[in-house]
Formats: sequence, structure tokens, C-alpha cells
Amino acid sequence: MLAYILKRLVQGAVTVWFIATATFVAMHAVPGDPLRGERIANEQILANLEARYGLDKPLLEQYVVYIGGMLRGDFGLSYVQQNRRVNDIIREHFPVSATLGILAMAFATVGGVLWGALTAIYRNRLPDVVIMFAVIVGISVPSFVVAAFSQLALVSLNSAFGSSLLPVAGWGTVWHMLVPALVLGLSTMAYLTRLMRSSMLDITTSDFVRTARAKGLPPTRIFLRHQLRNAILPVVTVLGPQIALITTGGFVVELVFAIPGLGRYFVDAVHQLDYTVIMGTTTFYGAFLVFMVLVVDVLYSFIDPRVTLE
Amino acid sequence: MTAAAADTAGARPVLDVQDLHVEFDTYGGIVKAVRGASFSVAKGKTLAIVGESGCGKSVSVQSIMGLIPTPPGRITRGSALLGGVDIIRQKIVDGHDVRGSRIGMIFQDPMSSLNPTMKVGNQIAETLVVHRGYSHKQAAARAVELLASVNIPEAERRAQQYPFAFSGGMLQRAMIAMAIACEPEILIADEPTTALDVTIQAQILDLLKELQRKQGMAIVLITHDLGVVARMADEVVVMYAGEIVEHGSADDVFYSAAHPYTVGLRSAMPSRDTSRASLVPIEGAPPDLFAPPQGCAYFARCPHAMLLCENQHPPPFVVAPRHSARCWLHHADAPPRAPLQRGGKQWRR
Amino acid sequence: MSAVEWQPRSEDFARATDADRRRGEQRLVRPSISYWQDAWRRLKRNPRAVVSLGIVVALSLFTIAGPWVWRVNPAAQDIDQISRPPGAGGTGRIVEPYIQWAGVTTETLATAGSALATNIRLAEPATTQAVRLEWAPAANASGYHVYRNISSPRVGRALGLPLAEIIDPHRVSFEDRFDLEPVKYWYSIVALDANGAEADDYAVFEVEPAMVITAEEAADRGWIADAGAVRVGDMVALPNHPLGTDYLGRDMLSRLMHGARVSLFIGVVAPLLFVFFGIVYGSTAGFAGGRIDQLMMRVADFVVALPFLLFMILFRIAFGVQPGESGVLPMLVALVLLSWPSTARLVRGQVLQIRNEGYIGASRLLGARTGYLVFRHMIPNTIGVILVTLTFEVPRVIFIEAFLSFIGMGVAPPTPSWGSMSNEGIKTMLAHPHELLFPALFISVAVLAFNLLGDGLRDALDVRLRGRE
Amino acid sequence: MAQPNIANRDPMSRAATRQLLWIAGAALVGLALLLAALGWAATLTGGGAAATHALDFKTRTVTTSIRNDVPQLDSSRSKDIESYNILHTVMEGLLRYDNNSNLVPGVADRWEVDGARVTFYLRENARWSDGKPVTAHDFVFAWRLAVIPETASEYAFLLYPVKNGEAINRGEMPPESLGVRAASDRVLEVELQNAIAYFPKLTAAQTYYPIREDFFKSRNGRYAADTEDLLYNGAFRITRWVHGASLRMEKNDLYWDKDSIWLNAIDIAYITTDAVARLNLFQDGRIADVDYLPGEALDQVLQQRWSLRRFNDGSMWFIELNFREDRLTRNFHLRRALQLANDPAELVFKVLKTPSFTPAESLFPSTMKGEHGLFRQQYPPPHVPTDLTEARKELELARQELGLDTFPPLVLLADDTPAAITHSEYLQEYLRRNLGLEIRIDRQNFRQRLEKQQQGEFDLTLKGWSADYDDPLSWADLFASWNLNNNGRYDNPALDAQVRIAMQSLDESERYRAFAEVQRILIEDAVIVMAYERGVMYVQDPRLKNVGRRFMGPPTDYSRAYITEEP
Repeated sequence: MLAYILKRLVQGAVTVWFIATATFVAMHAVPGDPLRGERIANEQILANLEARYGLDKPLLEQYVVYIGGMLRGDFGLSYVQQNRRVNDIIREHFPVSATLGILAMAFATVGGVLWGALTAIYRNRLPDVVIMFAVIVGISVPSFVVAAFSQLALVSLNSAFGSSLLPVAGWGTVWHMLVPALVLGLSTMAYLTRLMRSSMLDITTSDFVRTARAKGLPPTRIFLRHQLRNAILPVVTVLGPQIALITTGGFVVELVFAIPGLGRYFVDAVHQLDYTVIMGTTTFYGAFLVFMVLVVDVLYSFIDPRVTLE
Repeated sequence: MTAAAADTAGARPVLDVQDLHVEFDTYGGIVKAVRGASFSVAKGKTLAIVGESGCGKSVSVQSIMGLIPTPPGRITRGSALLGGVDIIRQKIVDGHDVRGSRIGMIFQDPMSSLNPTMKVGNQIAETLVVHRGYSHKQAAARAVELLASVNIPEAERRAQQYPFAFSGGMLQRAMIAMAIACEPEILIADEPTTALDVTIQAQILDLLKELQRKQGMAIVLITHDLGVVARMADEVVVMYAGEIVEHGSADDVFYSAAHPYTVGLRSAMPSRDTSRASLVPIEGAPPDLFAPPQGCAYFARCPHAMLLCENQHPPPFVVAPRHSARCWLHHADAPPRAPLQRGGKQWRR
Repeated sequence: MSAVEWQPRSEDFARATDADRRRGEQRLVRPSISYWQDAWRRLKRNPRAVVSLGIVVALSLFTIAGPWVWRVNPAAQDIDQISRPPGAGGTGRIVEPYIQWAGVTTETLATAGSALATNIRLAEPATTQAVRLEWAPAANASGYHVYRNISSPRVGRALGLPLAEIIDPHRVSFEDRFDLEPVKYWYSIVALDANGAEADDYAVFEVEPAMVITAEEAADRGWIADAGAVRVGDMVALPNHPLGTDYLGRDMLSRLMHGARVSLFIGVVAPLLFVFFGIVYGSTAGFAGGRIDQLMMRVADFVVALPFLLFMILFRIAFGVQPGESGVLPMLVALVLLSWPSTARLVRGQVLQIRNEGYIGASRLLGARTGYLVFRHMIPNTIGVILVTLTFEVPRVIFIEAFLSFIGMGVAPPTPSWGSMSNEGIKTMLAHPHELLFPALFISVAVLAFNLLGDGLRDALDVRLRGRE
Repeated sequence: MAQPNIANRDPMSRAATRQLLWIAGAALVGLALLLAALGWAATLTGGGAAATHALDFKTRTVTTSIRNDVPQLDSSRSKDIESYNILHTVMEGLLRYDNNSNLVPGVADRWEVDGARVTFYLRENARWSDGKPVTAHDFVFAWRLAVIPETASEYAFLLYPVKNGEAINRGEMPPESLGVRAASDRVLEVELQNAIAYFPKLTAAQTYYPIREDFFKSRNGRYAADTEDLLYNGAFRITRWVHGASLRMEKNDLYWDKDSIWLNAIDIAYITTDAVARLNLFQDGRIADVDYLPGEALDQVLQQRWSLRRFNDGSMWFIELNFREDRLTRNFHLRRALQLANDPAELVFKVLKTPSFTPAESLFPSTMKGEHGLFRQQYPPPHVPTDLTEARKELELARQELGLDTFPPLVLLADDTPAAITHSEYLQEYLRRNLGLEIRIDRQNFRQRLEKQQQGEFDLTLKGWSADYDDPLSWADLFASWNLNNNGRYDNPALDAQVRIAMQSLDESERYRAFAEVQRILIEDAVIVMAYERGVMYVQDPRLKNVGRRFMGPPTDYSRAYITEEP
């Protein structure tokens, strides 16, 4: 097991290196110059700025310097936040996005599995139909609308009770993250629900459930020990990419709920072509994703004995 | 078929199924898969139910065990008495589900009949914990003994493995261990050896025989392989198109088959001394139970078919003590057609 | 059941002829149907699948036949009917074109100064072209603030929108031309004291402007055939917009119809493409296993982690999308290139489970090639999960398309798409909910159809249920 | 005919649901634990919970929000509005803007302008937040820092009027040669490159703020990175700064004018550009005001019956045309046609629908001060009535002059901000309908739009401009041929001449006559097509009084605000 994890970490590192390289090339291929402001400074000032950020050197040299810096953990200075090192930006803001993302994933997974199982049990009956419509509306409405409406609900809730039950926006306490995490996890929860339902239906008609019933086991035990455990497999396989979706999708929730996460820097950096922040956030997100995919694969091998970590 | 079965010599029937009717709702309407099956099996005895696939033998036992999904399947009439309790209508007897504790069951395809994500030992121990109130430790130990008792080598290690690590034969042994864990009064084996190759098949059947001898449990063996019947069965029931056409002791049915279909079956079965040439297949295909025939279901394929066979449903005729057949040939007025083969080689092992 | 009451007669025992037996046989055999016919038949009987097929047909009719029936140009802007709720209609009077108003000063005003509260007057009848107010000058006022509200400002000094800040004590008039609609308005005039602070007292004037339009504007907006046909004073019927108008006064119904083409095309074709690619990729990875599988999965991680927006801009340049042109094809390629990993990972997971099942080994034993194995065995067994993924990709792709069009990558204005319409609708969802509601509704209906179809297909194609239900 | 099923039904669904409930219970407990853990983690990264009420009369604290993070508090390099707002509260230059955008004495209590020499006399009680007095040396050091190439400040051009400023910035001369000298601790002498009338107005810009040399060097390169890396001489000082999350300022007791400061603390607790989120915070009583309200949010404000206010942010928006050789828009008649067809009133009143916008008639803002009173009252711009028939005639002339049978599509370069999208799509349809011109909208990301605008890859482009210092020259020189920001490469010697007069002349009335002439040329030569003068809508708690909302200088200023118990 340990050998496998080590091998995967090495592969992960190589993947992250590829991500960083691809981003570097793409970033420099996109037109636009991070140093030119609305007011065009004279050539001398532009030259000075380029010297400070090392843009005057040839591309390859810049790449070598930057990757070298990254290995030493120095992601360089931001072009927009001129006084802040990208390391500080990541150190201060990534934990916020990670906290929000993990909580959103927890909501999504628990909700997805339970609702999915429920819809499978009550197939084609009322709970199934109701939940399915909720799922469809949930995914057909842009996430921005869901976030805005939930914030509106918070406000009217607070005004109804006369005092601030739940904070409407901002960050700091556990109450700040409750609603944003729910909103962030909603679309994944919908997806996992449908996935769980589909795999639960496959399992109920399978032979080993028939054997379990022939053994006279009580239905609850059959449901928990036999059905649920096998049905959860496809859900776990999907957790990996969904984690990526949630961490990068955090931008909308961070904007609406004024949460100081990394999502905002991630999107603004591309908007502003802030080279160092793009490289820093993309590489960091890439590493976070690769790590979570590894966690999911290991988790998967625990649940399904047939899959061995060779 | 009530009279003949009841007066078996003193042995009280462990399981007594009377007039079982099972129907399925399908796109074309209602299929009557079982049209009045009655059979019973005594303690320590083996009853074989034999017939072509689709004749309703599996449906009969599975419906009694409540394994048919409802919808579309429905038991519309009949009873199955297990020690005085009709287990069709009531599965829970004094707090315990009879299935697994008093009736064990094994299936045809062992590969997919075990939970792939649960250790084999645990799947066996599970029935003990549920029905016999064993603690997990006790149940696990007993599971290992059970695995050993079904001749699985290194039972201790094997119990900790998962189903995919087992071969077909070993899986079936594990299924058997699981079924007999609570020393059930009766074991239903639904085509246990069909998916296995011949050598393994023999070992499994010997194992069943031996377990029956030791635990004295009744066995209901569903198969389409007459060789298996010959080897195992004390009594045989031949099913065709959802009903029982002949019922008697193994010797009666083999050597003095009283129904043309049984004769046909026997002639289509190779044995040591029949050369390939003399195998005679039965023409045509079994009737579709979508609209079951009025008269004798075998009418379309029966070489001795008579006019009345088409529209009049033959009653069971007693041809010998505890040997009966549903065929008009046994009617007093029927002309003495080429007599059904009597006697013949001794089949016994 | 027993034959007691019927006694056979001797002739009954005559031998049956071959013909009798054959007659018995035909009657008894059930019609055999193939796997696909059975699946299709079961799909037809599943009520939810029928509903979805109905919706799909309705949607395609709406998309293709719609524009012929509802012949309104989706790009035509009716500036006087911006964000009009559904079915408003109504009539407007033709007036002279707008001419500049000099306004009124204290000298030219007829009546002399009395308290402000009483006499605010309309210099001319109020129309949606202009509302011209004049009022008696307040004692030693250094200027005036003019506000307008859509509810009475009497209570709690809710004066509403600040329209003007007049810092010349002599000007006692104001012309309001800001977004006038034929609804009730409350104007508030507040006098300013010597150092420009608002006085406590303020005068309120209630007015409802009449809907008016000039002849050229009416022709321009498509209300009448040509400008010459009407004279000043005629009443003209405003064109009816059954689903209302958007932020530039364009007809929502025709935009939804034309938008359907882009959204449904992208929403259906793109997911089919990249889910298919994902299936092939995932099953080969799952089936090959070992080193190849590891490599392929790392490539999948690589693609998922790439910054989506950066590469979209890059694709736009790579495909040389001319400024202002609609680049639907490059967007399709970009979407496919960057969205397949999630399906691939899912299918791989399923294939790993099935790979060591008995029938796969058996089939391989019979010399089945990998391709056949994958398509004949692997995919039918993962169909359930694949269909769920497919139905989820549809809305996701529709919104990605909207985002791409937003940054100028996909559909260039003025071509509409459902996704872009709902994005625009978000901004005014509280004030004009219909601009968000209808596109989101259509997307939901399309997604509903795909989900029901997915469910129906899942049940229909499920081999285990064959012949039973 | 189908008999009912007599076998017992497996109580599958009921039992399974019970089981599900049991699992759900366990899951909720798990989630609660996870929440507790993450909650603890959040407190580490959060900036401490914000005050529950927006206005606290007892502690004299106001809580508010800003739209973007504060990127740069090093006054020598700062260039954005968000940083300028904070800097103007915690720092103070020679001159300062009062709440009505007028220039008033700051660290300098008086100054004399004598041709190319300006002398500033610093006040006695001007102090740094560490107690030391603010001296002329601090200004000398700061100005040199801002202009040396190594600092690479993008606003160094503001120091070009000082002698040798541009040369030093080009690296051609040593920093010491800059025309500024500390005659004594209290007296600062400035020598200009050439005499200009408006120099004192420049010193209110952040680039001219003082920085103390010893403190700057002691931070070795991390000056202004965090609260402890800054020294304050303004009305407040920063006490807590969580980048991207919150920033708290408290009253600076060593400030010379601390008696006119009522508030004890200004707490910026939320940072988001989403207006609806900030409105919700306002409705929830968490923040005292919300500025930069988009048109769409106004209906919610009206329904809540809050009092809405506005102020001009001093920016003008227009369509810039491309005068490069290969561009059709170089043709005068085509530009004239666009100008005549243009209807800013319809755009502002019916399309953009934000009451704080006003239709624009000239490049110079209506709020700009003239020689005496408002510039636009003294020199009203020539009026261009909207006349479609005349416009079509001009278009026909242009077509013949260019020898075309039909006009090829013109490219309109625009941003992807909401206002730009609505404006560009409206323009596209308007020009198609009225002039039959096909317009292709080239909608670009911020950086790409800047690049294309500066490279001239457009026929028309939407452009906004605001003044850097409180003098009409900041507008007038925009279309001078030598100005890099003249993206369309407009080159008119007559206009250049007027701009030079305005730059060099010391006689106010001559300068303003030159500005009027520039205004006339821009209109009569159809150099640009005017759109609107932008203003900002905002909502404010009625108990919060005297908040500075300016069109010149830093737009938002809480330093002189106070709170009343009831509205």
C-alpha cells in the first residue's frame, strides 16, 4: 500500500509539473500584457517593471527561473497585488477555499447517498418523483441564482426573527460557512443522488441480494450491509473530478457571500493576466486535485476488494 | 396428486407443497408458470424435480422462498407446509424467518451469488448471528468449521478472503456451507451443478449426500440432468409446462416410466452403453404458458397422442404404489399402445 | 380438476393425426422479439419515457418550426418596451418628435412665491416622452433636489431616485425623461438652504404619464408599417410580446426560439461527443489496466486541473475566431477537449468491477477482441451510470456555452442562446423575474426530457428486466 | 381475471427507510463534528467576526464594505481607487481634498507660487504616528523614490512637471537632480521644469505623499506590505488588515487636525464586487452604506424604501474612433454621420437606465471648475442635435469619398462589463437600423481589450476616462498627438497648439480659452462620439452624516463623518 501511495505521489508531482508547464505556455501565448495599465507609462517605466518581474528575459529562461522558484516554494510576486507574495496569497486564502470545499463535499456526498438510496427504494413513487424534479430544477438554474436566492432567504429569515440568526455574508465562524457550503455542494449532491439511484437499482436485481434474502436476513441488514455498500462504488469513483469542480466552482459562492477564498484570485488572475498568481493558484489547485484523486482511489480500494492497488 | 404422496411409508413430510399456482404479468398478458404443482419431501430423503428449462421447476421453489419479485410474479393458490406452517403466507415463525434457519437454499451461478464486497467467512457467519444468536467470534469460528466440513482446504485463510478469489467449485461449496450453517430441516438446491464442470459436479453431489447422511436433512434438488437425478434422488417429480406429469420413486420413474415425456427424456439421455446413434431427441418445443393448452400439455409432441388428449386434461393415474402419471394411456379404456417400457437396465450406481 | 364427471368414449382414444398435433403447436408459440425490439417496446410502455419523447418532439418543433410561426426578428430592439413583463401590450399616442425645453425661471413663472407644498404644476400634459414640472420658488432657497419614487414618499422620507440637483435658485422647473413608463410616479421637490443642505419640508406631486411615441420611432420599433401612415394624435397598438421583452426590448419568445438552436445543438451534441470519448477512453484504461491505465488516468487528471478560462481564450485565438463572429465549432471542439475526464473516470471505475467477471473471461476465451468486449459486454453493463452522466452534462454544457459567449468565445451578439439569456436575466432577477424565469424554464424542460429519457432507457436497456415487466 | 398475490410482501421499503433514517442520523452527527473542526479552522483564517451593527454610536465605529482588495499602499507606486481611498484616510500630502472635492491645506498650511518656483511651508504640529514630526526631507525622499526607474511607479509621470523629473525617470539623470529641496525642516522649495499654474493641485495626488526615509529603509523592501510596515501621518491608522477579507482603521491621536475627527474606528468588514450581496448586508444591518449600485439593484432599494443618493465620479464615457491610415473611421464624413446619428439621451434614459448617468455633450465633465464657476457654464460646448436624415447624407458623402458600393462591417471593441455589453449591443442594432452599418462586437477580457485598444486593433471602441489631477489639462491633452493614451492616433496640429498653450501659459483666462477651443475642435472635427457622464448611486444609513463623496480625488472618505442617534 505504502509503495503504491509513494508511486502515485511521484506520478502526481509529474502531473503537476505538466500542469504548470502547460499553464505557463498558455499564459504567455494569450495576448495582453500584465504590466500595461489604463494609463500607458513611458518605455522606461515599462522596462523597469519588466526587469522587476523578470519579463525582460527570454521565455525559456523565465520558465526555468519560475519552476526553480516553485520547487523552492517561492511563487513570486503578484502583478496586481504588488506587495504580496503569491505564497502569502495562497497561505491566507487556500485554507478558506479548502474548508468551504471539504464541507460542501461532505454535504454533497451525504445528501447524494441518502437521497439516492431513498429514490431507489421508492422507485417511481412519490418521493422518487419529487426528488427527481428538485434535482432537475437544481441543476438547470445557474449557480449564481441559487446563491443569490439563498442569501435573500437568509436576510428575510433574519428580519423575520428580528435578530441575526445566521450571518448573511463574510467569514470567520462556523455559521458563516453553513449556507455557502450547502449552495456550493448542491449541484454535486444532485449528481450523486441520480448516480446513487441508478446503481442502487442495478444492485437490487442482482443475484447476491437474492441470496441474502434466501438466507432470511432482515431487510434492514440486507439494505445496509449488501445493497448500500455495493451501490456506493460509482459514487466514490466520481468524487475525484467533483472535488475539482467544487474547489474551482467556489468563485461564485465566494463572490456572493464575500468569502476571502482563493477562487476569486483564481478568476481575477486570468482576467488581469497576473502571471505569478495564475501559475501559483493553478499549480496549487492542480496539486490539491491530484492529491484528492489519490485519496479517492485509496478509499475506493478499501470499499471494493476486487480493485487492488498494484 | 394429494393421495399418492401422503401415504409414504411412515416418513412425515418435512415440506408438503399442495396445488401451487404461480402467475407472471407480462406484456402479452398473464403467464401461468406453475399450474398446480404438489410435491413433498421427507426427512433424510432427496426429492428431485426434473424437467426442461422453462417448465416451472425453479419458479416453484423460488416462489415458495419469496424470491420472485412482486410485481411481476404472484402466487395465486396453493400452500407449502413446513412443520405445519404455510410458509407461503407466513415467513416469520416465532420470531425467526424460516428461510436460512429451517430452509437452506443454494443457486446455480455461485460466481454472482455471493456479495463481492464481503468476506466469505462473514457471509456464512451472518446467518448464524441472525438466526442462532451467535456472537461474531463464535459465528466466525463456526464458519471456518463449516468451510472445512465442505472440504475447502485451508478454511481458516479462505474465510478471510473475498468471493473473487474462489473458483466456481469452491464458491458452490461455500454456498452450501452457508445454507447448512443453521442445520436446516431442508435444503433446496436450484440447479447447483449446472454451472460447474463434471468432475466438480460429482464432488458437490457427494458432499450433499454426505451432509444429508450426517444431518438427516431433506433435499429438494432441481435439475434438468437425469444423470444427477439417478445419482441423488430417492423420489423424482417430472414437470412439464408448469405441471407435474409423473411422480414416483427413482426406480419407478427410471425403469417403468409411466408418461411418454419421461420416456422421451430418458431416450434423449446418453449413458455408458448407449452409442451416439441411438439418442432420440424430442421433437418440437415446450408449450408457451402464455395460453396454456386445454388438454395434455405434451399433446403436440407426444407420439402416442390421442384425440381426447388435445382437449381433456388428464388426471393423475396411479400406476403403482407411490407412482403416478398424468396420461390418458393409463385409462382403463385406452387401447394397449406399445406398452411404456418396463424394466430395463439397473440404473443404480 | 379431476375427470370424474366426464367419461371418455372409445372413439376418443383414436390416434391423433400429425396435422392435429401441428395445429396445437402454432397456437402455443409466443412471438419471439429481438433485444432491441423488446427494449423499444418496453420504452414505449414506460409513461415517463413517453412524456420525455413528447417533450423532445415539442422542443424540436419549437426550435425548427417556431421561427416560421412567430415571425419576429430576435435582434429587433424596442427601446420603449425594455424588460416589459409578459403580455403587456397596451396602446400609445402618436406625438411630435421631442424638442428641447428651455425650462422656467422665477421671472417667467406666472404665480409668485408661496409655500412650496401647494403648487407644483405640470407645464404640459405628462407623457412617456417627457414630464415637465414647474413650481413656485421657495423662500431663500439656494437650489432644489428633484426625486421620483414608485410609491408615496409621504412616510419615512423615502423620496426614491434622485433625478436632479439644481444649484441655480432661479430655475424652478425640471424635465424628467429618465426611463418613463405609463405607471404612477411620485415626484418630490426639496428646497436647499444657503449651504446646500436639504430642507425638512418637501413637496410631493403625483402623476401618471401617457404612453406616447413619435411616428418614426413607431415605424422603427415595428409597431406600424411606415411612418407616413399615421398622423399626430392617432392611437397605435403596442406589439404584444407574449413572453415579455429583455434588457434591450427584444422579444423573449423569438429569442428563446433562436436561442434554442445554439443551446440544444451544443447541449446535446457536445455531451454526446465527449461522453462517448470518455467511454472509449475510460473503458480502454479500465480494461488495459496496469501501467497504461495509470498513464491514461494521470492524463485525465492533467486535463481536469487545467485553468478552463485561460485555455478557452487560447482556443479562440488558435481557431482564429474573427472578432464579432460566432465560433460555434471551435467552442464545440474546446468543450469536448476539456470535459471528457469525468465520464472517463466513471466508466473506468465500472469496467474495473466487471473486468474479472466470469463472462468476460469466457468471451475472451472465445477469441473476442478488446473492442468487441468493450462495446458488447462492458458498456451495456455501465449504461445506467453513463446515462445519468449524459443527462447531467446537458445543463452544464449549456451554461459553459453561455459563459464562453459572454467572453466573446462562442456565439457573438446579437445571436441569443438560452444560457446567455439566463445569465443576463440574473442581474435583474428581483425586478424583472421573467427574463431569468423563461430561459431557466426551457433549460429545465430540456434537462427534464433528457433525464426521463435517460431513466426510460436505463430501464428499457436493462437486460435483467427483459421480458418481465 | 388476475387473482391477487397471496404470498407475504417483503416489508422492504419501510425497513429500508428506517435504516436510512438511522444512517442519516449518524451522518448528521459526523457532519456536526466536521463543522466544529472546520469552524475552528475558519477562525484561524477569518479576521475576527465583524461588529453586529453597522453604526455604533457609543464606540463611534462605522462598518462598511469595499468592492476589491487593497492592492498597493506604497504611495509612491499606488495607482488604483481602492488604495487611494485608504491612503487618503491614513496619510496626508501637502494639500488635501475636502468633502466637496475642493483642495485645502494638508501638511502644508500655506504655499507661494512664483513662476517656476513654488515654496511650501509645513505646519508645526504635523506628526508621524510614531511621534516624530513630518519634515520637508520626507517629501524630498518620497518624490525621488517615486521618480527613480527602480521603483518603476506607473504614476511617475505625475512628477514630470518637477525639474528633471522625466529625465530621472528615463534614467538619464541622477535622483539628486530632482527640482525639490528641503530649505529647512519646515520649508520645501520646488523648482518646476517650466512654469505651470496648476502645480499645487498635483500635490494632492498619492504619488506626492511623504514617506520617511529611515522607516522605509528599516522595512528592507517590505514597505507597505502589512500594517506594521506602514507609518501614518493621516487622520487614521490601520490597526488590522487581513488581505482580501477585512481592514480596520482607528483614529490617529497624533494627527494635527484630530479635533475635526469624530469617528474612533472605520471597519471595512466585507470585500465583494457583488452589489446584491452588499445590499443584503445593508438590509441585515451589517454595513452602513453600499456604493456603486448597478441600475438593476435600484428596484430592490425602492421597494425597501431606503433613501437613494448619487454623486458624479468624474468619469466621461465615449466612442473613440481610429484615425490610423488603413481605417475607414479616418474619414471625416463617416465620423460626422456617426456623431449626427448619436442620441446619448436615449442611451442614458432608456437603455442604461441608471439615474446617476447623464447624457454627455463634451469631453469635459459638467462638474469641472472653470475660471469662475463651472467651465461648461462659461464655455458651453457647440450643440449637435440628433439628425438621422443629415447623418445619412454624410454617410453617403463618405461612401462616395471612399469609393465603396457598400460599407464593410466595422469592428466595435468593448469590455465584458455589464454596462459595456448593453451599450455595445444597443449600438450595434441602432447603427444597423438607422445607418445600415454592420457592426461586429469584439468583446474582450480586460487585459485583451487594453492590448487591442493600445495596438489600435479596432474601428470604434468604448472608452472611459477620468482626471488624474484637478485641472482641465488632464482632459485636454488626451487627444494631443504625443499622448500615448490617444489610442486612435488622432493627429491635429491645431489641437496640439491649443494644448501647448494650456500647458505653458500662466494666465488663467488664456488657458481656459484654450480648453474651450480644444472642446470645440473635438466636437466640430467629430473626433469622438460622446455617450454619458457616469455617476455613482449609493445607499447610506440616514444616521451616518458627512461622508465625503467626491468626483475629484479619492471618491469615498469617512474621515470627517459622524453618527447621529436618530436619522
